[in-house]
Amino acid sequence: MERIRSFIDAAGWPRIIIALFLLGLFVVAPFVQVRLDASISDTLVRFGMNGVMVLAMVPMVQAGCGLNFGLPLGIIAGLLGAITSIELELTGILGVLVAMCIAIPIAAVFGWAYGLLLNRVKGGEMMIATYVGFSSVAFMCIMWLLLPYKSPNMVWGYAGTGLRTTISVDGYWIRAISDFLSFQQGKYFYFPTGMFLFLALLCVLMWLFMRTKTGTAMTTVGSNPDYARASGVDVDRMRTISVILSTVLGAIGIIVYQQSFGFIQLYMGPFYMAFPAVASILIGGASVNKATILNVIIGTILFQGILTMTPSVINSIVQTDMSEVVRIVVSNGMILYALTRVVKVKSR
Amino acid sequence: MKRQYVIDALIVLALVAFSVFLYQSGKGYTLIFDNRDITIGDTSYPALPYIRVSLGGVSGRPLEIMGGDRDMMTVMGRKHVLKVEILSDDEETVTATSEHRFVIRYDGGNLLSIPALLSGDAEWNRRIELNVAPPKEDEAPKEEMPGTGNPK
Amino acid sequence: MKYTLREQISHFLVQYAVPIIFVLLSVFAIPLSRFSTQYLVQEMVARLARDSFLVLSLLIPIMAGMGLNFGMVLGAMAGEIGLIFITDWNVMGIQGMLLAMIISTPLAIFLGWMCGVILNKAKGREMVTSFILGFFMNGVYQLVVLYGFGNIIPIKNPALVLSRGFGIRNVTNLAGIRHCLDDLFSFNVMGITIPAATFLVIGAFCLFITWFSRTKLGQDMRAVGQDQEVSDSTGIPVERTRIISIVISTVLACYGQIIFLQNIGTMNTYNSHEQAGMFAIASLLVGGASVSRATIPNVFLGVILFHLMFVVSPMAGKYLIGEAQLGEFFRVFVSYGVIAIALVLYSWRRHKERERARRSLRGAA
Amino acid sequence: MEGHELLRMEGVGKSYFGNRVLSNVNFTLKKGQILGLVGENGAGKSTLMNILFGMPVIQETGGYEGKIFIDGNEVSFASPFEALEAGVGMVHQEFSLIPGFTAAENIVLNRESTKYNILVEAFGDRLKTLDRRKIRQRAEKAIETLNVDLHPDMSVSEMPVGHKQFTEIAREIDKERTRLLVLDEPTAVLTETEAAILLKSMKKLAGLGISIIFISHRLQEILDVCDTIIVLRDGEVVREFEPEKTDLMSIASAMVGRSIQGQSRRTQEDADRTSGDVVLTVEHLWVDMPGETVRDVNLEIHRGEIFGIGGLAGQGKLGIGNGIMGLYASGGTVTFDGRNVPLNDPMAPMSMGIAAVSEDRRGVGLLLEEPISWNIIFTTLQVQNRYLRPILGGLVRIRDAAAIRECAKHYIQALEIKCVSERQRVVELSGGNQQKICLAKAFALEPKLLFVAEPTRGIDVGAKKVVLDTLREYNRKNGTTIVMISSELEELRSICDRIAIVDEGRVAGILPATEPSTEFGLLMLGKVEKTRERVTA
Repeated sequence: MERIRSFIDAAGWPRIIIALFLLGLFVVAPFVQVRLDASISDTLVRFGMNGVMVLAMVPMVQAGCGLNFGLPLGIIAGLLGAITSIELELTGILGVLVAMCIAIPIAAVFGWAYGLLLNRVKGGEMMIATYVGFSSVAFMCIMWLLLPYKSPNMVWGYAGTGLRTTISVDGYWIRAISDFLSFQQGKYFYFPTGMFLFLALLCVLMWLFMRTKTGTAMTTVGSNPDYARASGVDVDRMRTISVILSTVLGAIGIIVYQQSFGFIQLYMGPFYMAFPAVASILIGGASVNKATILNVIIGTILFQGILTMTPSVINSIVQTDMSEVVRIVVSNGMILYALTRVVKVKSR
Repeated sequence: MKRQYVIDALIVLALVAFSVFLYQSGKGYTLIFDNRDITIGDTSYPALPYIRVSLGGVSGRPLEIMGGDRDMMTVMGRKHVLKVEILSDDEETVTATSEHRFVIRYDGGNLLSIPALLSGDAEWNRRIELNVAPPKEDEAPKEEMPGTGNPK
Repeated sequence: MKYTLREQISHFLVQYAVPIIFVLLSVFAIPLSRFSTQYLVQEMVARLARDSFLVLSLLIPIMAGMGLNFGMVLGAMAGEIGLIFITDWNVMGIQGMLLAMIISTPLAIFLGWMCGVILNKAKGREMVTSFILGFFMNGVYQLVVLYGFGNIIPIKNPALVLSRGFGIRNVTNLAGIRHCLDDLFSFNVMGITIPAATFLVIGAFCLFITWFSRTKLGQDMRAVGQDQEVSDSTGIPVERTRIISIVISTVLACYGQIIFLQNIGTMNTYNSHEQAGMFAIASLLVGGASVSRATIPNVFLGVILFHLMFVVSPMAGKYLIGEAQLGEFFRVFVSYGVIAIALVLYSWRRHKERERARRSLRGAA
Repeated sequence: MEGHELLRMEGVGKSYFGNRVLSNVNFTLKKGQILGLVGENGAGKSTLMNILFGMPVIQETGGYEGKIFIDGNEVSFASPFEALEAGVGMVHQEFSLIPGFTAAENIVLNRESTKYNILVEAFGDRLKTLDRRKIRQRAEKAIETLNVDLHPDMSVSEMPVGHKQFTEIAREIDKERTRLLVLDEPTAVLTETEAAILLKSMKKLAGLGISIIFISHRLQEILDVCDTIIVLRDGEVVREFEPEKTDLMSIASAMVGRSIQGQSRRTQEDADRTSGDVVLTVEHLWVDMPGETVRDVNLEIHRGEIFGIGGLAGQGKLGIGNGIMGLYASGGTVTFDGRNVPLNDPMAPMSMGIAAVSEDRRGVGLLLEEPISWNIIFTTLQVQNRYLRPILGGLVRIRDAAAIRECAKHYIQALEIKCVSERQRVVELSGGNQQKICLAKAFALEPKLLFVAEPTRGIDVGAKKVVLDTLREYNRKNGTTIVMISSELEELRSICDRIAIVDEGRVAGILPATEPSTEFGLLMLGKVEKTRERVTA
């Protein structure tokens, strides 16, 4: 009994409810003619697609900058990389790599500026991050219209200028990463091995980074900035590095997402993209100032699992698509829960 | 403290009463003014050639109805004074005017037969189902977060 | 303490940076848009009547030091539920509007109380919490309106309900109460229609706020807003006072949304409230308010400047670059950008003030 | 009226978690009298006042012993509000004022005069409108009683410190019930003229029949206004004086002359130690540390000695260490081993071999949520790049978990840190063990010079001895120079070779630890002749 209670205390009710809910969905699925193999495959694909963007949350949380609601900034860098790669007519894995190579420096510059800004507004990071994200997306809406891209696959046919809202990567680098060593089991089960390998690679790199001198310092800055300063760590620099890292991962994340999804969504597409990522890592057990790679993996599977299962299972049960509502309530409820549960340990 | 609770309760009661009043006086009804031949029980009433009906107090244009026609009007509240003017054929002169007080029945008697009314039949208003065509279909909100769209 | 003229000017420029930028923007964009003065004045009058009440509802939580109440969307939701009911019952005119206000009041009070309790658990991060709470309650609102209405809560009017038999349509027609307050008595001045009744309500509300700030409760709110610990030590019930401020704001936002929608005449059932929150906050900030300080003139100035830009920019964009879409995006960008800039300035200033306070502890060196 | 007994304490005592801080305090205070309460930091003054004022911290830690009588009736306040109800007013050292309000608004805070309006019937008394005229009148009356020059419409945020103090006292006066006023170091922030005005006001208030308990470090003030003076030391009333029959010297010696118990004792061997050459020179150091401003400090510290820095709280002794370590903005010249130490850069002194143990253990000293091992090695890892191992063929270096564990285990054993394992989180440890981890963190750097600030604050007696012994042993074994900063004079005297006393941001004097404690006491109280510097806001 005691052990159960301490487990519940540690995990928190919302997480347990979400996990049980997902479990329930999987149990019910076969009874309402929802194919389990297809559902699991779907969940896995979505996990791979979103994993990198969730991973992007880790550095900033660890450095005490809070949840990165400003992820759209990184995503924009990724979008710029992706459309440039298509403009250059690159295909296959080369296209993806070039997209990333273009996106990463842009993201680094964005992240650096964004980091400088966040260092001046300590304590109010999350709200400002949200609106920096929103306004950068809105600003890019103007840019998508004006940027001189020419590829007929991307611009509006009738005007000849201005990028389209949705750009297909089919024929360029659709599933370029996913299909590496991937396999199909039966009709419904598809396993994107390449995407998992890529995600695993990034997770390992992150794991290693967190164990270097810089990574250790970053975690310490998040844990107690005064201690870190007294130990000779440049707090602002660590925070900036964490923001750059998060932004770069956001850029890589969206490219991974697009190659699997098959489309690049411009304009208001990236607008709310930070929220599922934030919710995922919180569901995985992270708090506003502590996150691990395990949190990323568990959280993404749980959250994406629910997003996959609710439309199919709930639809079959009540003949209504309630997935949208479930998504809003689960993701924002989780963020709300985390925000109201911050226990600051510091004495002052 | 006690006193405050009593006063609060009174205010709530007053608001409830006021709400009832607002509901009663503000509820809109769609009335159909019918100027057709009608048979109620054994008696038949012929349609009038041309009338103009207006509801006292409610702003809005009066309805002018030819014989054998009907027209609709939306009104607020249940108590009304119905003014019927019988017009001559040349649509110029009013030949007769009558005013009738009436209260819309709770079941919403919405079909008002003017010929029956003018002849003094008690069952001059009845309830019929209106077939209001619903507006063009629009769907529930579309998915807003592209991050959660179907992967294929 | 005396300031030199130079210091005063620079202080003024910093304080009113956002409104000044907007004035300059308008001066530049109005001629480009080719709108007539008459049209613009009429638009501004209409929008002032429509939006002021919503923006005014933000003032009280700012007084209580809780920042911009992003949770005002909860009030807007309550108002919309009231409007759905009166539309279903077909209660029309000013009666309908008043009835909608009365029936949504208890709901708004409840939501406001809930919001207040949650914000008390997240002291110091009220804004981001109320912001997320708005999203969260949007989900709950959808659950109720999209699945509850017509299922659990009976809705008779088929024009309201989706064809599947339950759930309210995306657009709710409010023809019954359209302009009912605006047209209660309005008059023309040089061809411009002035909805006098709405302005009377807004005026009364301004008086209420002024009066309220002179009550004991208002004084307590200002005290709590400035220093919670000191207030607590003198026996002011801090948490309760904060909850009350949010409840008042939520209820007022609910009325504001009803006034707003009676002017518009149709309601986007599922996103009217979200826009209400964003536009109200952006307007207030454009008027020169900050997260910690906002006055009634800020509200009116803000509504005018923000909406001037809003009306003018698509056309200006069209004539300038031949792309109306560009202006649309521009105004979206400005709405979010303004909030971002105001938040940054506020945080930055607070950071600096904290530093200065720290330095003042140092004696003469 | 005179002579009526207002407050009596009988055998009042208090211990926190078995740690005795106050025992058997007895005194009587008559109506209209001023009682001076003096004692070193930690002598029990604030605990005594907390008991009197019914602060929740007392109840939460098991209440107090003894009895308190007001007007001959026994009282026991469960909260400050009950104390206020009974007429006890207190003015704290930290101002409890609303910055954006005027003096008048602050004076009547939460006791505003109000007017009725009809909405009160529905929504309760809080909707009464404020009666600004009456509020102003009340404020003016209170200010007049105090007899100070304070404008009721002045905003607190624009006031000089002295006016803030007056505003707070005026608030207490405005409370009609107030019969007993506790003033906790009210003159510490005042200029000399302001202080003089305040003392005059106090006498006037006493004349009106209000009794006052006056806590101050400025003994001359105490002598000037008090009717009785009580000296607290180690939680006991050691002496009760009447001002006419005493002088500064006897009060000072009563304050600091302490018997040593449970602490390390000096041995003959200690006394015979000779120190080496100068290792650290500090010239004209100023440090901008809030509440501990250092103005102009000059020091020479010898190789291998244990150097003590003492002084009352707020005089700047803590600022010296923190300033040299680069934690607060500072200036001046610091030379270590013949090399100039760059200021305002925490990395610089550490890379030169200077380490520090912070006085703010939980705030700066520890990572409470992280394991013991991490706490111990982090600084060393950052400063000296140790505990890292290369991977991927030396491309990057990551934490060497094994070496870290080894190191942590070593210190856990060496310092007898009581814990489950080196992976335990620090927040779960007791204060004494946390302090040992702070020491281990500093030792891990293998410093040549070590600053230790308030090493025994907030830990129990047994642990104090262990900590002091550890320091002494470390000094003897490794020859490390130690600069120990502490408010407890006897603690300094027990292990240091020489002790500097800091007063108002300057070194008041440096004496060998063998000098009698009264000498140090006089230095601390600023009694050595000098002109007091004006503090203006």
